[in-house]
Order: sequence, then C-alpha cells, then structure tokens
Amino acid sequence: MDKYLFYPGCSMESNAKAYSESLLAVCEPLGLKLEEINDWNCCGATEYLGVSLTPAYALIARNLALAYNQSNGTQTIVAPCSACYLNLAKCDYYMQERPELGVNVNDALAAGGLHYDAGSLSIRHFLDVLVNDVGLETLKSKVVRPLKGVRVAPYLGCMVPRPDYDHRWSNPEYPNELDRVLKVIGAEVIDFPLKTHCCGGHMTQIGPQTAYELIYRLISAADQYHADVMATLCPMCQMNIDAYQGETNRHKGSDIQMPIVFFTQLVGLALGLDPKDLGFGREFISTKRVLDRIGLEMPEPVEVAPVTKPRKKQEGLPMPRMPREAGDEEVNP
Amino acid sequence: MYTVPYISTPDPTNPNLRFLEEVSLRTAGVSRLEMCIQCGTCGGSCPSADDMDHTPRMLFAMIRAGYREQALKSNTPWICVSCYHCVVRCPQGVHIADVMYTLKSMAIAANADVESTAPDFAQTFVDMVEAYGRSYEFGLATRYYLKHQKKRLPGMAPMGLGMLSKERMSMRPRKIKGIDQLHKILGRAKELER
Amino acid sequence: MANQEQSRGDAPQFEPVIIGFTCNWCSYRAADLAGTARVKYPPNVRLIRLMCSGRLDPTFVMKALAGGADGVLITGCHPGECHYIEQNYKAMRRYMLLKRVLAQLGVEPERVKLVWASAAEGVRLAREITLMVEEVRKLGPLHWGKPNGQAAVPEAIETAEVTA
Amino acid sequence: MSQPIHLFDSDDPQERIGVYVCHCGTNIAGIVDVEEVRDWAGQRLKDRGVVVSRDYKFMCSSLGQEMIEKDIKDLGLTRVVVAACSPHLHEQTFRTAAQRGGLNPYLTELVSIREQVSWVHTDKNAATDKAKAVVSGGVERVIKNQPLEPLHVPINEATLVVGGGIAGIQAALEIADGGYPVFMVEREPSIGGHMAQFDKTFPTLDCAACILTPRMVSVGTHPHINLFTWSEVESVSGYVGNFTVTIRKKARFVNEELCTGCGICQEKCPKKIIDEIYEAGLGYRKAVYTPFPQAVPKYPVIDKPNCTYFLKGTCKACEKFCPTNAIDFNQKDELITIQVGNIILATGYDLFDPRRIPHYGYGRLANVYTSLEFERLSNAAGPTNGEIVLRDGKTKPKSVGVIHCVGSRDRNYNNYCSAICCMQSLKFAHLVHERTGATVYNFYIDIRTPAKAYDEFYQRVLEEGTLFVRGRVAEVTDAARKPEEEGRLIIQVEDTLAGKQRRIPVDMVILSAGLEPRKDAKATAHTFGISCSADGWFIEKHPKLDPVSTMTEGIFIAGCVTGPKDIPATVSQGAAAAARVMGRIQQKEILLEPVRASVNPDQCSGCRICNNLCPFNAITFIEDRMVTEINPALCQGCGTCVAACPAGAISGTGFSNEQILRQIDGLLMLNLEYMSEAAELVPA
Repeated sequence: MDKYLFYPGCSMESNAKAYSESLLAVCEPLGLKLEEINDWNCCGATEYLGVSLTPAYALIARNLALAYNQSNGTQTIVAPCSACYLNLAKCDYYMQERPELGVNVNDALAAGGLHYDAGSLSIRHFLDVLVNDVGLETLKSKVVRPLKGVRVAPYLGCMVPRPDYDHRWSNPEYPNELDRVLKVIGAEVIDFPLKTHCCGGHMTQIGPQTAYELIYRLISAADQYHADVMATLCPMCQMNIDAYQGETNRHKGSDIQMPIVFFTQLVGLALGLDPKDLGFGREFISTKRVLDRIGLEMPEPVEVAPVTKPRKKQEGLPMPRMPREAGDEEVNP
Repeated sequence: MYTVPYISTPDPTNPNLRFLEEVSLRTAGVSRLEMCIQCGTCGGSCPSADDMDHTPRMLFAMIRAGYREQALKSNTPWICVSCYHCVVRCPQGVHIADVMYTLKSMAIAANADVESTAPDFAQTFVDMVEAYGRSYEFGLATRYYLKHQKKRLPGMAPMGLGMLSKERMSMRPRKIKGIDQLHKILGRAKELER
Repeated sequence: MANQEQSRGDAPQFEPVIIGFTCNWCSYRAADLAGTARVKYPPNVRLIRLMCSGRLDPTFVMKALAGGADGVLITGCHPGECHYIEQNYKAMRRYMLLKRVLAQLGVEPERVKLVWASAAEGVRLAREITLMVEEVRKLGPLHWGKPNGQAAVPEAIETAEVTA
Repeated sequence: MSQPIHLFDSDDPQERIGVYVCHCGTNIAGIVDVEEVRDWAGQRLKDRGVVVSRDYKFMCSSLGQEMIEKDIKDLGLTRVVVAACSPHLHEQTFRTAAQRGGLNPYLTELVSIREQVSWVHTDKNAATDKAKAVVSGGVERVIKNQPLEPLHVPINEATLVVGGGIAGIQAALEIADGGYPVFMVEREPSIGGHMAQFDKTFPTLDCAACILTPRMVSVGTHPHINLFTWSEVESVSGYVGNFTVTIRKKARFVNEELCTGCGICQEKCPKKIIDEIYEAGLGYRKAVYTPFPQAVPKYPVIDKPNCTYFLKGTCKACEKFCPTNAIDFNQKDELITIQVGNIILATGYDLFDPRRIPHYGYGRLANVYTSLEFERLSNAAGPTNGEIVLRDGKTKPKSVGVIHCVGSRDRNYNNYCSAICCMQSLKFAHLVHERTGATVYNFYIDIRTPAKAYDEFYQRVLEEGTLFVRGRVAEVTDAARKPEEEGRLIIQVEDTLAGKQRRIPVDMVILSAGLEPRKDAKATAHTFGISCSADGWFIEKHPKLDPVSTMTEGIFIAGCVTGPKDIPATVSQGAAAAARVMGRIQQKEILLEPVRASVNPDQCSGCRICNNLCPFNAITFIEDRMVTEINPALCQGCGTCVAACPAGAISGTGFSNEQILRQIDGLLMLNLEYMSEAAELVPA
C-alpha cells in the first residue's frame, strides 16, 4: 500500500467536505494510505501572499518543515486543494530560486524550532498520484459501476496545472489527466475548452460582478456542451460554481442548473461506493440527474440545524466568539 | 525543475532603488519584470481584464516608468484572480501573478487609496489565520460582509445558511495546537520583512 | 604578488589572485565582449586562453594554486555548444575528478569553479567573475607556495596526476 | 625563492625578446599607466630575455608595425610580445609584421590589456598591476613558442551538396557552372525543398514555382551535377580536401534508366494517401508518386509502407500499365561511395508544430491553419486549386485572423525571432484580401520588415485595409460568449495600443508558425562532425565574418541550417558557400593553422586513453607498433587528448604544456627572482 503524507487544507474540513469524504473513501480500494501532517496550518490561500512576503512563505514553510520531520522516508506530500498544492510547491520552488528568501524563511522557522531545506520534499496533487502512481490500468480494473451515459465536463480550474513548477502535468492549458481518469471510469467526457479557465476565485467575495461573469462563462459553456455534470478537483471552484450558481443566474437572468462535483466523488461511484459516503447531497445544485443515469437513488440532502451556542467573552481580534466543545482547543484564552 | 536564473536581483541596500527594482526585490522568486516586451499576452489572457483599471501589461509599463502612486492605487492587482494563465503564456517568463501579490502588499504597506474592499478582505483573512492557524470562513464572511457588503447580506443569507446546514461551514473556528510556535515564526518573519 | 594591491588600498582588504582558463571560441570571446561593452569586474582575475576547455590539464590548476593563485576559474562553452562538438563534457568530467582531489588536499570547493559562458555572454562572465572574487575574498588566501614559506605546498601536489 | 615550485629550466636558450605596449589612443592609456608597464617590463623582465620595451600610440598602425620589424632586424629579436587588444582582432597583424621582419610568425604573442584590462577595470593602479602581470605571462609564454609552418593539404575538386532546397540548388549550380563536379543528395523524391510548396514569394509576389522550376531543371540536366534524390548520407570520413562519403540510395522501385516520367503509373495506382510532406496534410497523392508535376527528377517513387502490393501481395497496377516496364518491385537500397574535397550542408528547417500551443486550437478547431497549409491552400496547383476556403472545402471566409510569432520569441518554445513570419503574414493578408475580399486582421508584437522593399509591402497591405492589432494573441477558442460569436473562431487578445482586451470573431485563423531546426539536426551534425547549438541550429565559424563556414575545415553551411532566413538571404548563402568552396578548389591545396596535437612515439605507452576522446577521428592506434598516432589534417587542435595523456606523450603546438605552465608562472609573477623584491617594487 503506497503511503503519502497528506496535507488536507482548510477547505477540506469545511466547504469541501464532500471532497474530503470521497477522497478518503476511494483511497482504501485504490491501495493508498494518506498520513495527515500533524497540526498543519493554513497555507494562506491567495490572501496572505498579497499582504506580506516573508511571513506568507514562513506560514507555508511551517507545513513543509513539519511534513519533513514526519516524513520517515515518505518524501511526498499529497495536497488535494488547488491553492494549497500551489502554495506548497511555490514555496519550495522560490526558496531555491531566491536563496535570500530561503534564508529568511528558515530564520523565521528557527524561531519556532523548525527548519526546511527546499527541495527535500516532492509536492503532488491527488490526481497526479491517481494517474501516475495508482495508474489508470489499476483504476480500470477496480471499476464495478461504470458511469455509462454520464456526460462530464472535466474542469480543473487554474492552480493545479499552472504554473506547474515541477513539470508534472501534460500541459498547463489543456491537461489530459482528468479527462483520462473520467474516461477510465466509463463517463462520456466532453472536450471542454474551458477546462482550465478561472472560476473567479475569491472574487465571489470582493468583486462579485467579476466572479459572476466568470462563473457564467463556465456553466453556460458546460450547458452548451450538454454536460450532465462538471467534475472538478478544486474546493474553491466547486464552491463558486455550486454555491454561487443561484446568484449568478439571478444576475445574468439565466436559468442554468449545472451540478458540479469533485472527481473523487465520481471515481467513488465507479468503484461501487455508496453516494452517501461520497458526500453527495452536500451540493446546492442537485446531482440527481447524474445519479439517475446510473440508476442510483439520490441520498437525502444533508440538512443539519446549525448549532448556536452563547458567545464567550474574548480579547484581541474583534471576532464573533465561538463556544468551546470537547476535543476543541482553547480559543484565544 | 529549478534552474539558475540569469537575471540578477537588485541590491536591497541601495537607497536609490527605482520603483521597478523595488517591485522586483519584493517579489518571491525572480520576477523577470524587466524582461517584459509589452506584447499583451497577459492582458489578452486575463479573465478579469474588463474590470481592471489597467491591463497587467500597462501596469508593468507604469512600474517601469516609475508611476509609483498610480500603480499602487490601481485596482488591477486586486482584480487578479491568480489563474496563472498569463504566467504560463508569457513569452518572457515574467512571474506576473507574483508581481501582483507584491503590488498588493506594497499598496497595503503604503496605505494606498485603492477603490476596493479587497485589501480589507485579505487583511481580515490573514488576521483569522494568524489567530487560529487555519482559515475561519464563518468569521471572515461575517466580519467582512458586515463591514463592506451590508447590501449583499440579505441575498447571501440563504446561501450562508445552506452552507451551515450542509455542514460546509462551521460557526466555530479550528485552532492548531502549535499556535504559539506559529506566532513565533510569524513574529520573526515580520521582523525580517522590515 | 597576491598582496600587491592590498598595500595600496585605503582599507587593507585581501585581494585574491585568480587564474582563469578560457576557451578560445566562447568564454575568451565573452571576455572580449565584456570589454567591448565596458562591463566592469574586479581586476583580480588573469585569463589564459586555451583552444578549448577540453585542453585544461588538471595539472594547470594545481600549478596555479601551488604558484600562489587563490582560486582558479575554468570556463567553457555551454554543454552541447562546444566548438569541438563535445570536449567541454570531458572538461566537466575532469573538473569533477579534480574537485575530489582538491577536497582531499584541503582546498575549499569555492576556490575552483567551472562556469559556462557563450561568446555572447560577456555580462554573465563578468558577473560570475565578480561573484567568484567575492567568494574567494571571503575565504582568505590559500597558503600554498606563499613566499614567507610558512605553509608549504603539500607534498601530494608534486606527485598528483589527474587525468580524464 | 624559498620554495622551488616553478619549472624554470636553467637551460633555457637566451631569447632576445621585444615588448611593445600599445596606448590605443586613450583606450588603454586612459586606465593603464602604459609608460610604467613599459619601464617595468624593460627592467624587471630583463633577466627573462627582454632586451627592448617600447610603447606607442597605435601599435597596429603601419608605424607601429614598422617599429617591430626594425627592432627584429636591428636588435636581433627572437621573440615579440605585443600588449594591446584581443588576439581575435590583431594577432594576424602582428604575426605578419614579425614575418616581414624575418621572424617566424608564430614566435609572437599578443596579450590583451584592452578588452581584459583597461575596458573592464576602473582602478588605475590595479589595472596597471594587472597589465604588468599579463605582459609577464606573455613573455614567459613566448619563450616556449615554437616556430611553426602552416599545414598543406591537397583538395579534391568534387563537392557534395546535401539538401536540394533553394540554398543547395544555388550552391550546386554556382560550383557546377564553374566547371567543377558536384554531387547533390536529397532525401525526398524531388529537389525543390520548402520553396516548391509556396505560392507567392514576398515582397515581389512572383510565383515561387515560376522562379524555382528553371533552377531545378538546370540541376537535373547539368553535366557537372550528379543528383541523388530519395537518398541520404550514411557516413562521412576523411578530412578537408579528402572526404569519403557513403550515400544510401533508397529503393525507388522504379528503374530510372527505363522510366520516361509519363505519369501513367500515378494515374492507375488505386491507393490514395494524405500527403503529409508536400501538401502539408491538405491534399492527397498516390502510393506511386512524384510530389508535384514539375518534380526533378521526373521519376516517381513507390511508397513501400503504403503500397497495396507490398502490403497485400497483389495489385501491381503500376507495373501492368507502365509502357516501358520501368517498375521493379525487387529493387534494393544501394550504398554508393564518393570522394569529395568539400561539403556544403543545406538541409533546411522544419516548421514549428502549433499543436504544442493547445490554446491556439490547431488540430482541435477545424479552421485554424498553419502557414504551410495556407501556402498550399492559396497555391493554384494545390489541393483547392488556389481557392481559399474553410476546411469544409467550399465556404469562403468572410474574416480571417493572421497570428504572428507562433512558437517564436517565446521562452516556452523558441527564444529567437523566426525572421520570415512578419513578411509571410503580410503576404497572407494580401492574398486573402485579393482572393476573397475578406476582412483580415493581423495580430503582431512588432512588425519587422528590415529588407529591401519589405516595408513598402507593409505599406501596401495597410492600404488594402488590413486591420493590424498590436498584441500577442492569448487564445483562439470556439467557446462563444455572445450570439455573434457563435459558430465562429474567437481570437482573444489585448489590443495593446488601445489598452483593451478584445474578442474578435473570425472564420479562419492562420498561424504564422516559426522555423525550427530539423528534427534530426543533431544526428546530421554528428555525422558530419560539426557543432550545433542547444536548439539544433548549426554553428558558424564566425557569425559575422565567416557565416557559411563551420569549425570543421572543408564543411560549409548555407541557408536555414544556421537559423531562420528568407529566400534572398538563403540564396546569398548558397552562393557564398559555393564561392568559398571554389576558392578552396582553385588553390589546389590549403594551408591550415598549425595548432595541432602530435604524439611522440617514444613516450607513448600505448594506453589508448586518448583513443576515444577525439570527435574528429584524428586519433588512430597503430596495432603493430602499439602506439597512437594523430592525423594532423583531421586534428582541429582542441587539445583534449594533450590534457588526457598520462605519459605526457602528446603535445599541442601553439598551446603546449610548457607554454601554458610558463604563462601561469608569468601571470603569478613567479618569474621575478624573489617575491620579496617583487613586493618592494610596489610604491607604498
């Protein structure tokens, strides 16, 4: 069983829960073992880099240093989230390209008793591992429920195939890895020209007009190609296209219903897993038509009443204070 | 693979750095900004160019020409969605996306008057991360929307509730164990940044 | 002679002497180009023209270090661009061997450097020279064959033979 | 000297050396204290044999040279050191001056104190000190210089021209017209090269075929040209003046003696194949074919991998209908060996494959064409008889976008400018306008029209109303955003002059693809023993002053093998290479620089370490005597074997161990008797 260090990233425990569930679910049948990096921290997404340089890279490098200490010969980190994958890879690369940056970052890490030699880990995306380590042949041999008749628009978004510091992908604009995986699991794969175009990223928050336009371009193109569903590998893409589709439609005066799921969810279906265990039902745009095609029942949509508890007094940041629960760490004591 | 860059980085101790050199120096990696041939591949590739004050290419020309104030005021870096299309297409290998990050951080440092709420969003995100070690979407969204986008709140509320009910957003933050260690690291990094 | 310049400077700082071996077709022309373009670099390097970096007999390097040079810069065409087709690869292999021998003799690796520079790369060559002079300056003098006779030449070099 | 670490021979013959330090106006004298260097050399190097040291404003002037000549005669100088500019500039000048004075020219040394001292340093003292060291190195080296004679090599009159494009054709015709025999080898069934595929040539717009065909016919019928088409060079041995070349003449399956070129076989052949080469994939040919009607020679070839008879064992339609029984299915490849004195390589270029830029859509979007495809499309003899139409074969485009710099000027593909694309794209714009009246957009980074009548052509295309958009195209897509974009190709670009991102819908896109070295360029370079850049372009002996020669004596290059060129430049190079070859032939023999390695058989231990080091095959092992020998005509003088010989049996003239070791001594001032004294010299 191949073992990898695993850097889930913040989204995996929140908005991309379906990704997390399905990814962990498919590892077992595919013979992959992921060992989570202990006490990893946020990679800073696209925000921290825009605020400062050294702190942003030190933030990322803490994860690399922790991972290296934990590596035990497992020199590969797998990151499923696009921004995390890019940031980890970028940090490793730039610490080499600009030795001064490497020195500064290690200076900062030393304050926390850590050190990282750039270049000592390889940072890979889960899709890359699936295609190149597990192999499509193996994947094919494990398919028990081919996704026959499901028209899928493969959608990778930006940050995984680009800028591709380590030349791991077939092409930064038109990579074929995701297409090949989807073909192997029996889906009808659309040659989707917008497969690496942008979903708008954080613009859904700060410049919604821009974001709605980008989301509209994607969903309308997928719709023109008669896709049943889009398959992605990025939490941000999934979130934008799924959760903001309603707003986009309202804004554009359109009525497109284009579900988007994580590719691991589709792989899980093909491997015969239960849709419920793969996070189906967490999406805003129903995936019923996808499951219908392969004769599966749509699981009940996940609806949990939000937990609200009284706020605790807190110093420091002007934050809504949150309750403390068992197993949770003290918040700003 | 990593290859040795040919372009030299400017001397940080030089008190008379040109704006271009300053931007290069503050960019991670080797920016290659001086290599720009103004071909417009970046502006052509940009998915959000329509909303920008200046296309990236124009912004680079402004940086070269030393229009510091105007460049830092430009909303262009804040509209950049980090899609890296321009980066891989740039015939001169300019690290465009990273230059955008640099301009953002310089604008924040210079308190530049940017017509966008993006700087505040970024700062709020960073505050959250620094407090907990992980991102905290609920806190971020609440604080940011209350401050800047009150009008959008009614529209967004159902979605927010949906996120909560689908367990895709948690109302409480998660905090890492090594938060003290992280604070030390970031503290030292901030010292070095100065 | 290594101290010649030192006696003249206001603040006495160590001025290393570096012998540079250049290829007639690329790096020597790069040095010419640096001149034509008036690119400045420190005067500590003295160049010797060979027809090809493949001509570099490791003995030359030993000889230069033994004779008082504080560093040796070996330059040649980029891999794949040798005017004699592939002889720079041989230079590269010899360089690797030479580095091992020198390490055994206690010479710091920074003192002997291999740099590729095409005929068009005058600026690059000047930069590499500048960097190397700085590095060697930091290391201080190599006490081989210095006239005050304190540090004698290790006997090993008299007999050291390195061949490809 | 407390440490006996240098190699001075006490038995050095006492040389009489003259040292000449040049001011070069203020070029040197502005930084280096020339008088001080002169005095220093005269005094401190006296014991090393310096009998005279002088300075002069311009040593390279006739007065400066005469000064050296006079000293040689009057003072009996045996060695000369000139400290001035780079040896690449004036080495020959001073050697000749010494020779006029009666000295062997190789007993002079020119050391550079301009390019390597005065122009690159600012501290006058340090520069003067370095100049002294450089002079000292030159003096030590020149003591060990040997009198040398250039090598004489006889020249075979025949020439091999590889490649039958316009460069090779021009070169072959020039030499053959001069009355010397030429062998021409061409890989394809016909000569003509890329030019035969073109429709019009810029900027005059004359028809390519009309100007090329007469030349091709001349080659085919020339009494001095021996043409091998459908052939490739297998191996080359020997050296300048005396090359032995083996040519593989591939089986044509058509007997050239009997074939009249009537073309009936092509008519009758039932097998139709897409022609990837001549028609650039846009048209068809038969399994027995000549690439085009004007092919030279006119004999067809049978394409064995596609021939029904070879595939299935039956058919033989061509054999049945051939009126002269020229079809011969039993033909085999032939190996032919020829002797030539010189070789001209004119193997041309390959077109950049735009499939490598997926966002331009070539291969994915039907109506995206390459430049070569468009050439065939607009060619009256092409697959559409010159109709410019979409891939459906009938619709005329209403708007066309021409994209410049595809695969050129781009770090991701090729760094260089492909030189011809601007003019080619302007030509496309003109042809589209003329033939279809469509709106034409040209997307460019810079318009480069730097040759005769080129910019005038640009003006003309502007007048015709072509719309120029300054901006490198970001992508070509069929993903429509607006109704007017539907079903069309959308070119997304920043119009950098307007500062706006634009999306321009068109019907057809033409990619002006760049030129690349032949895929097998490196193998070709290896076969002929010449050097090739990392890209794969062949390297000239000197990019400006000797652009058609290579480092390997007797092997010349012409046309696009050294980099992208337009037709006029290519033809000029073909003619230039021919002139160089004819000059050689007429000399009957050539003189080679005597920078060569040689083996002292008494010292050679026969270890054979050097045997595999020579890329020019100059080193051979003589089995019966168990020693290695070096062929001086093949040796190029790199010195790798000299450095490798563990017995020190190989010496390299001009760059001997003694010369270099002595120069090191000189540069380090070890030649001064006592180091302590040397230090005293320096004024405090």
